[in-house]
Amino acid sequence: MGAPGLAFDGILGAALLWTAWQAIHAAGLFRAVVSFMVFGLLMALAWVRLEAPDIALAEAAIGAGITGALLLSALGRLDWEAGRATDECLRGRDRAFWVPTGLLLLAGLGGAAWLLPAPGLGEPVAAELGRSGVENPVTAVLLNFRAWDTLLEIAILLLGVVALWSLGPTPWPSSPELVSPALPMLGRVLFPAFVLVSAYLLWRGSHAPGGAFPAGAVMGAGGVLMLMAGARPWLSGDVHGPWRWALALGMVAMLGVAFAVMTGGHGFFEYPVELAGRLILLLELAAGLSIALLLFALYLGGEPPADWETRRPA
Amino acid sequence: MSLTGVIGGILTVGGVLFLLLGTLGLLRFPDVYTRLHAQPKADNIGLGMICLGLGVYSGSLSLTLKLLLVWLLMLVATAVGAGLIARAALRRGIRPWGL
Amino acid sequence: MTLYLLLAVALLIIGLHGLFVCAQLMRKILALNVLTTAVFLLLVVLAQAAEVLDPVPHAMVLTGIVVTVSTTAVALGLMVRLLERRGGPVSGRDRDSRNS
Amino acid sequence: MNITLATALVAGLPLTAAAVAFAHPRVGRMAALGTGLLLLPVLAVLVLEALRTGPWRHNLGGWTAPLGIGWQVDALALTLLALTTLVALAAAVYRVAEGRLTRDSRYRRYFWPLWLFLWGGLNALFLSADLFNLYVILEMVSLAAVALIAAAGGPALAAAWRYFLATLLGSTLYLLGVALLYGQYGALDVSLLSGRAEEELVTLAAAVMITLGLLLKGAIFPLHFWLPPAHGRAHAAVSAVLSAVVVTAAFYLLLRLWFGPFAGMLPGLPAQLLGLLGAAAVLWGGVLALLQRHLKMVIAYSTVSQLGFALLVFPLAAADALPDQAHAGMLMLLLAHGLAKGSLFLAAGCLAWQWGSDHLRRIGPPMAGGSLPAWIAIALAAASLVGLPPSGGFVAKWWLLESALAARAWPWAAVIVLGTFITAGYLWRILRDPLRATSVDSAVVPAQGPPLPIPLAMPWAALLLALAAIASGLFATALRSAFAAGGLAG
Repeated sequence: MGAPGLAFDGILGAALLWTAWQAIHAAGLFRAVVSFMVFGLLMALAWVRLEAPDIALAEAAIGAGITGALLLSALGRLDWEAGRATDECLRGRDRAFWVPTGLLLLAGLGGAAWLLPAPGLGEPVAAELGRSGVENPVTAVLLNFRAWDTLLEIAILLLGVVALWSLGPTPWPSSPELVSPALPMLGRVLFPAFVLVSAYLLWRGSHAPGGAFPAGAVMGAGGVLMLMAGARPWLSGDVHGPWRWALALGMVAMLGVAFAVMTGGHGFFEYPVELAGRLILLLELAAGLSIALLLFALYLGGEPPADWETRRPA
Repeated sequence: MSLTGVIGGILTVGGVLFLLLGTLGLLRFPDVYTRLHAQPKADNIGLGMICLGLGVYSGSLSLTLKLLLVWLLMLVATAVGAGLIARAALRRGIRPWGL
Repeated sequence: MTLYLLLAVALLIIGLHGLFVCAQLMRKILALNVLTTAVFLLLVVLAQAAEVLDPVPHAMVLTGIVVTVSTTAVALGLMVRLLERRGGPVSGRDRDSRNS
Repeated sequence: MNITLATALVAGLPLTAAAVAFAHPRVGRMAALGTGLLLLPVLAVLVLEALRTGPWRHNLGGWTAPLGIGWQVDALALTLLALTTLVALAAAVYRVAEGRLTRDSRYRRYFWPLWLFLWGGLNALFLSADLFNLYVILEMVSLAAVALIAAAGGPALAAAWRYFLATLLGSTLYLLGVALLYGQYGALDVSLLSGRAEEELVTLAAAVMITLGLLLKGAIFPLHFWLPPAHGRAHAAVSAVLSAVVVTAAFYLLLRLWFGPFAGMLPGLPAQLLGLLGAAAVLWGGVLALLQRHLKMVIAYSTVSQLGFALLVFPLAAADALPDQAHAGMLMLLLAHGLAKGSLFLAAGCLAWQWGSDHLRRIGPPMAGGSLPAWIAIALAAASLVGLPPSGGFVAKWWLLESALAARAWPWAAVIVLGTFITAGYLWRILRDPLRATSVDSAVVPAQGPPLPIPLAMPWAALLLALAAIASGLFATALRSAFAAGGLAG
């Protein structure tokens, strides 16, 4: 690593601490949210430094991108007066409690974590990688060794959409007032790029950092950008529309494959070795598509109307 | 050190200098419009030089093309972003410095 | 290595402190997110500390990030509805952002 | 039926039904009822297999422990799966019947997918033996539970928010503990960790974090602050499942961990501390239940109190006198409490519909206008909750008491007896006013008009659960041997 690397890590760590602190204690919610988004972007750098490029991709697209968009759109909907009633943090209160507690935690947890031998599972994963159907170990863990986790994770995304939609209708207009003709242009120009990058990430996933989650996140972020640029969302809350199936696609496909392999005398989620690669690619396609739609649906913040046209302000 | 290494290094360091100047402008200029005058432009040049420098340093054509694609996307995004900020500021009635 | 370990614990404390001390609902959500990120950081540091780079924590953190975005979205939706109920009709713009 | 398929269906069926119910809201009702009816025979197959061959393990995807995720099927898991299915099915029947009384279309569209996600999450939770997989499932259960609470609208939103913050903090603390364990032992599987865990600093820190997180999620004293408003304000069918199973799930994980990887550290201070928390919960929750004015709030505080009894298993089992008896008593308690609590909430929901409020003084007399089945359900469930023979509650407390007496643990025995008296006190309060009023006119505060008619399926769902709570006591000996066959201590 060397001295330059260490200096870089030091600066990065200090910046992370500063932005995290600002995200919670900065004056004004807008500053807090922007600090948090910067925190997310810097975290992506930290993941790269820790040799986790897969997470860096996901963090940049989801942690900073989608979460940031979600936070800003929630902020736009907040009534300022309602927010102000309980505005700033209770500064300086309970310092007698928090300073010693913080130091104690820092020493205790830091010490405990320092003592960890961290045996890790790198070797067993490497040993079984040949039978997993893919070459990228992270994809092998996500979609083969621990595929049940991934199924539940996509289920949670779908559940999040259901929960959010059950709370009420989507606010409209969902995009800020247009201040520039350049933004719709940007949306039009960039959307093909978003599709291309997603496809590229999906294809890369089998042998290098990438895969369904970053790909879906990039695609979903593209959709959010289109919405911000004033595009009409085509995702409708229509009970009979095909969109609900498209949203559920990833979860249904994973459940389908998990049960389908059982017909061949295998266990739940036990892919036949010769088919594993193709099955994983199939699942990645379904999951990536549905993750993109689900993240977009989360951004809508509520149940979309059955027909957008009727809601459109003249 | 090879020739590509030297050229790549020079380009990258030059790019960083441009970024530094842009950031200096961001910190020192009095209002949002003058800051927009300084930062995006300097950043675009700086990032372009860094991308080009890294591409030359790597000696791989495909990597250079990818880096240039990154630069191109950033150009579009920065231009639109700067325009949006300026328009939003105007609409909110923030008057340019000195007027 | 050690640096990132300390960073994880420090972020953990910042998150916990913010969660308990801040009264504003939005800040509680941000604090929880910082807290979760700190735990993810600890996991990834452990992955790097292992002799062979360990992909399992990487997969776990990827899963965790997706789960967190889902819970954050629902928390934000719930918060907006709660504040609408408390504070009457929504006026739209956040005056706060105008000043900063 | 193929055992592997049956196990997979337990977790996979509700999730599939959830996706279908989301995509096609019209079939939501059928999906939920169908899931329940299909799960009953599937569970029967699993129980028979467990009786025949004892507990077993299924490796998902064919990958063994450190690499893959495992499912553990034993007495503890099967008991809680059966409880979940019974309560969720009865509550679904109640909710279907209740649906005829309401018009809220959004609630109708999204209720069943959320319900099925909660159900699937709970089933997956009771099967899973992998700590990180459990984290994902815990998040799923919390998310579904929060959305279901918030669906009641109004003040339930604030309750849902508090619950959400508490449960998210709980999950994060849990994950922190899991990360420490993984860093120490390089494994996430519970049984693998049980073999590897030693008594040292890091494991202790992990145990503290995980326990704190789970105490928060399980609303165990003194971290119970979020439970009563959340369970009291949600719709009755939702409260039934939340109180009967969802808090039990957090407690279940405490059991798995403290009698698994952390078993070496349990005797001594940790066991006594957990027992003290249990005793405090029994007394404090009971006293607060005595002070409530609303029927559903009494029942909600009673959950805090009753789970305290179950916590006594830690000191009693660690005392080494009759550990199996303590375990059996705790298991029986979870089962009987879940059934009775589900029944109480459903019956309370019926009465609230009929009288327009669940304020104790506004509920009319049993004989008025068809509220008799609901009252019978309340009486039977109360009998089991207090511990009158021959109900399941009686057997549970008797076994716990036996093990306390055998261990000469007088304070714990005193807590059990005292807690039973307090339980009798607040349940008597529920019954007192309506019993005194013999007709609508003499109700303490006259309600507006006669009670509304409700579909009969609503009180009957409550009644069936109450009967099941009583019946679990009648078959105590059979259950005891079944627990033993299913590998009692996990």
